[in-house]
Amino acid sequence: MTLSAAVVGGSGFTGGELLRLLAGHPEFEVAQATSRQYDRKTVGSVHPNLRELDLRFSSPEDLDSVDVLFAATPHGVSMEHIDTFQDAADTVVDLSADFRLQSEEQYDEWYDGHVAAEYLEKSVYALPELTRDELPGADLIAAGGCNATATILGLKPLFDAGIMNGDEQVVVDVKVGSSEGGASAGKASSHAERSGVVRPYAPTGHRHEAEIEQFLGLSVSFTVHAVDMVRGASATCHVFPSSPVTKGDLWGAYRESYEDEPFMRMVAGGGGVYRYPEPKAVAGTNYGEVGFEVDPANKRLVVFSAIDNMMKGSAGQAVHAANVALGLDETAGLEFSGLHPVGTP
Amino acid sequence: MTLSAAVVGGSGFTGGELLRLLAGHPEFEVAQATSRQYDRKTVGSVHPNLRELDLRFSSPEDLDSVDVLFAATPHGVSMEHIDTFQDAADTVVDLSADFRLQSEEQYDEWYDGHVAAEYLEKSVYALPELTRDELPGADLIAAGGCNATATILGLKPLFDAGIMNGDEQVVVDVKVGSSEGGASAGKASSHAERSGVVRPYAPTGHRHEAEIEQFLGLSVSFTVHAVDMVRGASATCHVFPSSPVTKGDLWGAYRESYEDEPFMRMVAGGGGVYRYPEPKAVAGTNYGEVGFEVDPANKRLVVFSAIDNMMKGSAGQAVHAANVALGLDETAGLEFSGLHPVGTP
Amino acid sequence: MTLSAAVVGGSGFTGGELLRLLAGHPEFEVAQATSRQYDRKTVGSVHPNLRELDLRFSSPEDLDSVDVLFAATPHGVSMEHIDTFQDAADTVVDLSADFRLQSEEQYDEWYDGHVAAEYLEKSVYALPELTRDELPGADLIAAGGCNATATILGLKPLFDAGIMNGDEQVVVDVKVGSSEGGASAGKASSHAERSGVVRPYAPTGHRHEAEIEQFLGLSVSFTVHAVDMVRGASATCHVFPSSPVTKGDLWGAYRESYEDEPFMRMVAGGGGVYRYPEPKAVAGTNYGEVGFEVDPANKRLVVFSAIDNMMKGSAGQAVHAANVALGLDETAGLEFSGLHPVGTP
Amino acid sequence: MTLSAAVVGGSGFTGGELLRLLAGHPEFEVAQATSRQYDRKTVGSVHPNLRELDLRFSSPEDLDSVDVLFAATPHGVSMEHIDTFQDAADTVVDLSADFRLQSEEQYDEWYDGHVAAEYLEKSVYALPELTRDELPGADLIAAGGCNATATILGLKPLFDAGIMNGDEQVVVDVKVGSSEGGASAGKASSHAERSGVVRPYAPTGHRHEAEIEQFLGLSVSFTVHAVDMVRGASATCHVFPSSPVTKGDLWGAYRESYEDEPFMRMVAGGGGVYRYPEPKAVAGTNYGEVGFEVDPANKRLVVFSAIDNMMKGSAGQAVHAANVALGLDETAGLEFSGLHPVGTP
Amino acid sequence: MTEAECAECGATLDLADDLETGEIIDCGTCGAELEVIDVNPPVLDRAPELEEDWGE
Amino acid sequence: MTEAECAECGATLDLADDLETGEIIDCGTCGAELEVIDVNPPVLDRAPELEEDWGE
Ligand SMILES: NC(=O)c1ccc[n+]([C@@H]2O[C@H](COP(=O)([O-])OP(=O)(O)OC[C@H]3O[C@@H](n4cnc5c(N)ncnc54)[C@H](OP(=O)(O)O)[C@@H]3O)[C@@H](O)[C@H]2O)c1
Ligand SMILES: NC(=O)c1ccc[n+]([C@@H]2O[C@H](COP(=O)([O-])OP(=O)(O)OC[C@H]3O[C@@H](n4cnc5c(N)ncnc54)[C@H](OP(=O)(O)O)[C@@H]3O)[C@@H](O)[C@H]2O)c1
Ligand SMILES: NC(=O)c1ccc[n+]([C@@H]2O[C@H](COP(=O)([O-])OP(=O)(O)OC[C@H]3O[C@@H](n4cnc5c(N)ncnc54)[C@H](OP(=O)(O)O)[C@@H]3O)[C@@H](O)[C@H]2O)c1
Ligand SMILES: NC(=O)c1ccc[n+]([C@@H]2O[C@H](COP(=O)([O-])OP(=O)(O)OC[C@H]3O[C@@H](n4cnc5c(N)ncnc54)[C@H](OP(=O)(O)O)[C@@H]3O)[C@@H](O)[C@H]2O)c1
Ligand SMILES: [Zn+2]
Ligand SMILES: [Zn+2]
Repeated sequence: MTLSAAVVGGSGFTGGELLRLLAGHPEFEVAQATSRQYDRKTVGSVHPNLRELDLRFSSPEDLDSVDVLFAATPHGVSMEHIDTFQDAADTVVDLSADFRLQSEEQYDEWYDGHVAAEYLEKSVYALPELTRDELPGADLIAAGGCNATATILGLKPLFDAGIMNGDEQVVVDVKVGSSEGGASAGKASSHAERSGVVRPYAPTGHRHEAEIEQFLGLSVSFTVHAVDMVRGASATCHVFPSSPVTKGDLWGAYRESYEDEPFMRMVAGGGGVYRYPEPKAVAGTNYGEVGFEVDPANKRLVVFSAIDNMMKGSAGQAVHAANVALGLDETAGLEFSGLHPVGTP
Repeated sequence: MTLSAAVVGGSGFTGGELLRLLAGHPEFEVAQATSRQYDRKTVGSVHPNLRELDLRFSSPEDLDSVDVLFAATPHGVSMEHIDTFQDAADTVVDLSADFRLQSEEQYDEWYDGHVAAEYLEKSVYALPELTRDELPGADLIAAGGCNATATILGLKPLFDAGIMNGDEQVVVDVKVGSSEGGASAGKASSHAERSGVVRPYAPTGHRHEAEIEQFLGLSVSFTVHAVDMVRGASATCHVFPSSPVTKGDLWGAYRESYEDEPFMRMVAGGGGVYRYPEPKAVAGTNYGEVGFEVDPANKRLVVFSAIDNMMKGSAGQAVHAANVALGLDETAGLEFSGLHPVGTP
Repeated sequence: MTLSAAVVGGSGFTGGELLRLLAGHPEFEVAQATSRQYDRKTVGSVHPNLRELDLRFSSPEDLDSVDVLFAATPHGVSMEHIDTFQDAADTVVDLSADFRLQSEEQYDEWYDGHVAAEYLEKSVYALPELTRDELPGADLIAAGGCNATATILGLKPLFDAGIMNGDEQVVVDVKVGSSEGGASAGKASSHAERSGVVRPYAPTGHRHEAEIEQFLGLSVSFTVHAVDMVRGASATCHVFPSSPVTKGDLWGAYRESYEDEPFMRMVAGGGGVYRYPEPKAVAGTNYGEVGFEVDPANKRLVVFSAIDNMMKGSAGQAVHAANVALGLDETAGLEFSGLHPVGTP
Repeated sequence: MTLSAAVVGGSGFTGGELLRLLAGHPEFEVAQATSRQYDRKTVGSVHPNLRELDLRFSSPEDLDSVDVLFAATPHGVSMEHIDTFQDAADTVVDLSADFRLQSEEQYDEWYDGHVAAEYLEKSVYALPELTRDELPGADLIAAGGCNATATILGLKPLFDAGIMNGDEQVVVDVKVGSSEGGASAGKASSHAERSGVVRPYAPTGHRHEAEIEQFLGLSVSFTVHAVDMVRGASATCHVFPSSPVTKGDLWGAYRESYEDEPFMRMVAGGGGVYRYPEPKAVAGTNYGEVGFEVDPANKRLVVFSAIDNMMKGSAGQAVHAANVALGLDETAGLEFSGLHPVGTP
Repeated sequence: MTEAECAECGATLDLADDLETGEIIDCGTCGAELEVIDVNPPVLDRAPELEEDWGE
Repeated sequence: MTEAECAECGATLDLADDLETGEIIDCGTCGAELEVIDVNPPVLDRAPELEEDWGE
C-alpha cells in the first residue's frame, strides 16, 4: 500500500522537513508540494538535501486529491482553507496552532479570533505519547507547538505518577534554535545579529502556555531564550512539588511512562559527556530526551527535556501521528537516530 | 604614578585577561606573569592578542615584589600561598573562590576545608556595586564568581528597593560559555563535543549559591547550562515577590541602584534587535546588562542579566576593585565598550 | 542474509559512525565494538545517538569471528594487527592510511615505515567512484583520506574527459571540521581555542597529497585550514588547464562521470541559496557535491567539492565499498539525504 | 585640539564601527551620525555597544559642518554626494569602492559607470602601509576593500624585497565572515542558512582584483568563501615565484617591510595554538597578521593573512588613515589589542 | 509534457504544458535559472543573474 | 550472564560472568556508573562521581 501525500507550505522549514520524511517513508509517496514564491521551481532549489527528489513546487490554489495532506503554513492559513484541505484529503495534519486548542474560548484567550472554530473540538492533538488512543482514524490532526511539546514531555510522567497534580509552582526556562522562526527571517535573525545570542525572546506570556495548560491542567511560568543553534528546543522545568521526592521515585515515574515509548530516551546523570538531555543529540531525529535531578535544599525538582523543534516538535510528530492514525508502523520513516559527534545543528 | 603588578596564573584564561587589562591600563605596569607550564616562554605564545607585550612567563616560585599581585589560579592555590603573596605585594587580588566567603563555616559547607581561614573575614569581595565603600585600602580582595556576579547584579536593586526581602522563591537559570572552565579543558570541552550544546552542567547545588546567600540573604534554586559561546554568562532570575509589582516600580528600583554606576546598563524592552541583556553585547567589556519584565498572570518577575564571565565576572571586576581600592579612576583601563556586530565571542 | 560485523576502534569518531551505519543497515548486524578505554561500558555512553543499541564495548584483544571487520584506529595500528584481523574476518575494511598506498616506497616517502608492506599491493582503495570494478571480492579494503577523497572526486572528471592530464598546476585549498582530528583532542582543539578559527593547520606537505598523486598522477599544491564546523571537508581546486575550457565542457565532463553515480551531486551555479558544493548540505550523508566555474581572465578553472569527512570521507565510504565488495545493494544503509536547514554540523 | 566628525551611514555595520572608534578617540568628537531608516532614534538602539553614546541619528540630507566626514554607504552613494560631502568637511574619508581606483577606465572595467570621475585621481587610498606618504593633507581618502587589503598586506613585502615582480601565478583563496555583507541581509544571510557554511560566494571575478592589480601590478586568481564567523577576512595566497626562496628569505622580507609598522604582526610557524594568522586573534582590532611557509616540492610559497574586515579592512583603516592625514598620533583610538580566548567573533 | 535542453548544462528538462513566455524555471540537473524565450517549440535561455541577492 | 539491579534507576542489568569486584560499569537505562561491590551474587552501588571531569 502506498499512500499519496501533499505538503502545503513545502518551501518552508517544517514543510521541507515533511518532504524529507515523506520521501524516505516506506508507505508514502509525495504527490505535491506547494509554494507561492517558488512555484514551478524544483524542490531541490530550496532544500539542498532534496536534490534527488524529482518534484517541482506547485501553487496552493491547485491542490491534488491525496490520501493525506500536511499543512505547514503560518498561523491562520489552515483555518481559512480547512474545507478545501478536507476536500482534497481524508486525513489532514496541520502543523500550525490553528487546531491545537479545544475550544473557541481558549483560542480567543491566547490568539486572535478563529474562523473555523467548529473544527476545534474535532481535531486531535498529534503527540502520540499524549493522544495515542485518539489518533486512529482521526480526520484532523494538530501537531503541537515545539516548546509546548518539550515541556509536556518533560512533565507528563510526574502527573502520571501522581507526583504533580497541577497546583505546583513551575518555572519553565526554554532555549531554542533559529529554525523555530521559520524561513522568512527578519533583521534580528540575520547571521550577524543572531549568532551567539542568549536572547530572551519571549520573556513572559508565550502562547504555548495554553497547550500546556490544556493538557496538563497546569499553569506555568514560561520564558523562552533564543540561543545559537539552528535546530533544537531544550526546556528546563523547575518544579516545586508539595512533598519530597527522591531520584528513585523519579526513575520509577519516568520508566513507567516512557520505557515502552519508541521515541523517548531517559538521560539523567550517569557518566560520559552526555549526562542530561541535549538537543544536539536528537537533532534530525524524532527522539525526545528527558532527564531530572532533585534539589532537596530548595525542595525542587529539575526536569530537562530536549527535542528537535522541526522533528519531535513539528514535522516528525506530525508523521508519527499520521502513522498511528493510519495504522502504519509507528516508527516508519522516523528511524534516523542522530549523529555523533555533531556541531551545532 | 605607575604601579607595578604581577599576575600569578598568567597563562590561564582569566590570567590572560588580567594581563591584557593591566597592559592597557594607564596606571599599571606588568612586572611579572607566572606559569609553570610555559615558564620562560613569551606571553604572546599563549595569548596571541598580547604579542606586542614584551614579557616572558616566570615561575610562581620566584615572585617579584610589586604593588599589586593578582592571583588567577584554581581554587585552593591562593589559600596555600597567601602569606607569600602578601609578602610580595601590599594589595592582593584573588580571582578564585578561596576568600569570597566570610567564615570558615560557610566555606566548609560548600567547599572542602580552608587552610588559611583567618583571612576570610578580612578579605573584601571585589564587586564595587556591592562593596565600593569597603574597598579603599583593602589588603586582600576576592573577585566574585561569575555566575554569582550575574545573579547578584540582577537581584540587588530589588533588595535595595524593598521589593524583595529574601523570603521569596527564586529560580535562577544560567547559561554560560566555555571559557568558564578555564584553559585546561577535558574531553567534554573539546570542540566537537562542546559545540552547540545546551548542557545542564550544574543541574543543582552549584557553589555560587553560597555567595548569593551571603550577600543577598537569599536562598536560590540554581541551575547552570553550558551553551555555545566562549565568553558570557547570562542569568535569568524568575522571582515570585510577595506583593504585585509593576514595570514602573522596577524601572524605579533599577534606576535608583544603577543610574550612576559606570558599568551597569539597563535594557528592558524597547525596540531594535537588542531588547534585553545579551552576553555578546558586553563581550570583552566590564559592563553588566540588567533587564526585567513582569508576568502578572503568574505573579512573577523575570530579571535578566548578562556579563562577560572573564571581565565583569572575574578579571574586569578585579581591576575595577583594584582601581577603587587604590584610589584610581574607577574606569581606568576598562573603557572598552564592546563590538557590534559580533558573532559568538 | 545477515552479515556480522565488528568495529575495532568503536569508541572513536569514525568508529561510532560505522556503528551507526551498520546498526541501521538492512544486511549487517553489529557483533562487536572494541575500546580499551571504555571496555564493558555501553556504546551509548560514548555515542549518545546510539543509546538504543544494546551493546557494550569489549577489548580489541578478544576479537569475535565475523563476516566483516572494520578497523577505525589511528595510523599504524592496523598494520600491526592485520593478520589477527584477517583471521577474524574474511573481509577487512581499514579506515586508516595503513593500506591506502600501493607500494612500500610510496609509503616510506610520506609516512614512517610499514610493518606489513606485503599487503600494500593487495589492498583495494575503497572509493567506488574510482575502484568500483576492483572491489567485488576484495579481502582488504582501505578507505581513503577525507581530504584526498574530496580532491579526487572534484578533479577526476577532468581526467576522465581529457581536460587534465596531470601536468597542470593545481592549488588545492581545503577547509575542514574538527571531527577530522578524532576523539582525542588536545589543547588546540578545545572549544575555546578551536571555535571560530580559520587556522592553516597543514600549510604545506599534507600526506593526502600521496593518495592524490597515486590515483590521478597529479602533484598538487595542498593547504588545509581548520574552520568552525565539526563535520565537513570542502576542497577548492584551482586548476590551470593547458587549453581553454568552457562551462559547457565542464558540464559535459561532470555529467559523464557522475550522472549515474548514486552518491554524487553536481551543484554549479544556478539560483537559490545553495549554488555550489556545501559541506553542511551533505552533513551526515554519504553524498559528495561537486561544482565548478571558469575564470577566463586568469585561464583558470575552479572546482569545488564538499563531503562529510566522517561519511563519504571515511565511514560512509567504507560501508559503500563493503556493499560493493559483498554484492549488496550499493546504497544500502546509506540513504540518509541530510538536513535543511541545519546549522554547523 | 578636538576635531569634529560625522558618519554618513552610521546605522550600518562599518558606520557603527566608525562611531565606536571615534567615540573612543582622544582627538575626535562625534558630531553627527546619519540614517534614513533610524532617523531620530538613539545610536544605541541600533548598536548596543554604544548605549553610552548620547547621540541620535539624523538625516543625511542635513549634514553638519565638521572637520572630517566619514561615509560608510553602499557603492554609488558617495560619488553622487561627493560635492556635498566636501562642502561639509575639509577631509572626506569614504569606505566604499567609489574612489579606490585611479582612473575612469579601471572603474568602468570592474564597476558600472562613475558620476564623479574627476575625483578618482585626486583621492588617496587609505592603507597607510601602502600610502603613508601620500596621506598627510589629503582631502579625499578611499578606504580599501577588505579582501583586497588582506591580500595586499600579505603580498606587498614580496614585492618590496624583489621576490615577486608581478609576473607570478598567484591563487588567492579568501574566507570571510558575514559582516562583510553589511546590515541589510537577505535570505542567504539568515542565521539558519548562513550558519556553518563554507560557501563559495565569489568563485571568480571578484571586484577586489582591481585594487590588487592597481597597487601590486599583479593579476590574481581570486576566490572568496563565506565561512561561519561574523568578523574576519583570511586570505591564503598561493604564490609560484620564479626562483626558489627560503623561509629565511621570507622572514627577511617581512621584517623589512613590517617590523616598524604599528599594526602588523608576523606569525609564521612557532609553537602554541596560534602559529599562523588567525582572524579571531585580530577581531575588533586594527591589526593585520601575516605569515608564510615554503613548499619546495611544489615550488610554492604560501602566504596567510588575517584581518578584521570591519577594522583593518574598513573602519579601522579609515581612522588610521585619518590619523596620518591629520598629523595625529598614528595609533590614536586604535589601541585595542583583541581578546583571548574568544569564540567566533 | 514537452522537453527542452538546458542552456547551461545540456540536460533535458521536462516542461509543463502551460508554460508561458518570460517565465523563469530552474534546471533540475544544474539548478540554472532559465527564461522561457519561446514556447512552441520551447526555447530556454539563461536568466539574468541576481548576484546581489546572495549575501555578502 | 547474571543479573543485578541498578542502584540508581532500578532497571535490571545483564552482567558478564567474568565480572570483578571494583570494576565500574554503566547502566544501560540510566547511564549511572556503578561499582561492583560483590560478585556472587552481584551487588552494584553508585560509583563516586568525577564532577570535575566534566567541563566548566
Ligand atoms: N519552525 C518550527 O520549528 C515549528 C515548530 C512547530 C510548529 N511550527 C508551525 O509550523 C508552521 C510552519 O512553520 P515554518 O517554520 O515551516 O514556517 P515557514 O518556514 O515560514 O514556512 C511557511 C510556509 O507556508 C507557505 N505559506 C505562507 N503563507 C501561505 C499562504 N497564505 N497560503 C499558502 N502557503 C503559505 C510558505 O510558502 P510560500 O510563501 O512560498 O507559499 C512556506 O512554504 C507554522 O504554523 C509554525 O507555527 C513550526
Ligand atoms: N574562567 C572564568 O570565567 C572565571 C570566572 C570567575 C572566576 N574564575 C576563577 O579564576 C581562577 C582562574 O580561572 P581560569 O579560568 O583562568 O583558570 P585556568 O585557565 O585553568 O588558569 C589557571 C592558571 O593557574 C596556573 N596554576 C595552576 N595551578 C597552579 C599552582 N598550583 N600554582 C601556581 N599556578 C598554578 C596555571 O598555569 P600553570 O599551570 O602553567 O602554572 C594557569 O595560569 C579560578 O580560581 C577560577 O575559579 C574564573
Ligand atoms: N576523523 C576523520 O574524519 C577521518 C577521516 C578519514 C580517515 N580517518 C582515519 O580513521 C581512523 C580513525 O580516526 P578517528 O578520527 O575515528 O580516531 P579516534 O576518534 O581517535 O578513534 C580511534 C579509535 O581507535 C581506538 N584505538 C586507538 N589506539 C588503539 C590501539 N592501539 N589498538 C586498538 N584500538 C585503538 C580508540 O579506542 P580506545 O583507545 O578506547 O581503544 C578509538 O576507538 C584514523 O586512522 C584516521 O586517520 C579519520
Ligand atoms: N562590511 C564590511 O566589512 C566592509 C568592508 C570594506 C568596505 N565596506 C564598504 O563600506 C560601505 C558600507 O558597508 P556596510 O557593510 O557598513 O553597509 P551597511 O551595513 O549596509 O550600511 C550602509 C549604511 O549606509 C546608509 N545608506 C544606504 N543607502 C544610503 C543612501 N542612499 N544615502 C545615505 N545613506 C545611505 C544606511 O543607512 P540608512 O539606510 O538608514 O540611511 C547604512 O547606515 C560599503 O560601501 C561597503 O562596500 C564594507
Ligand atoms: Zn541544467
Ligand atoms: Zn540504571
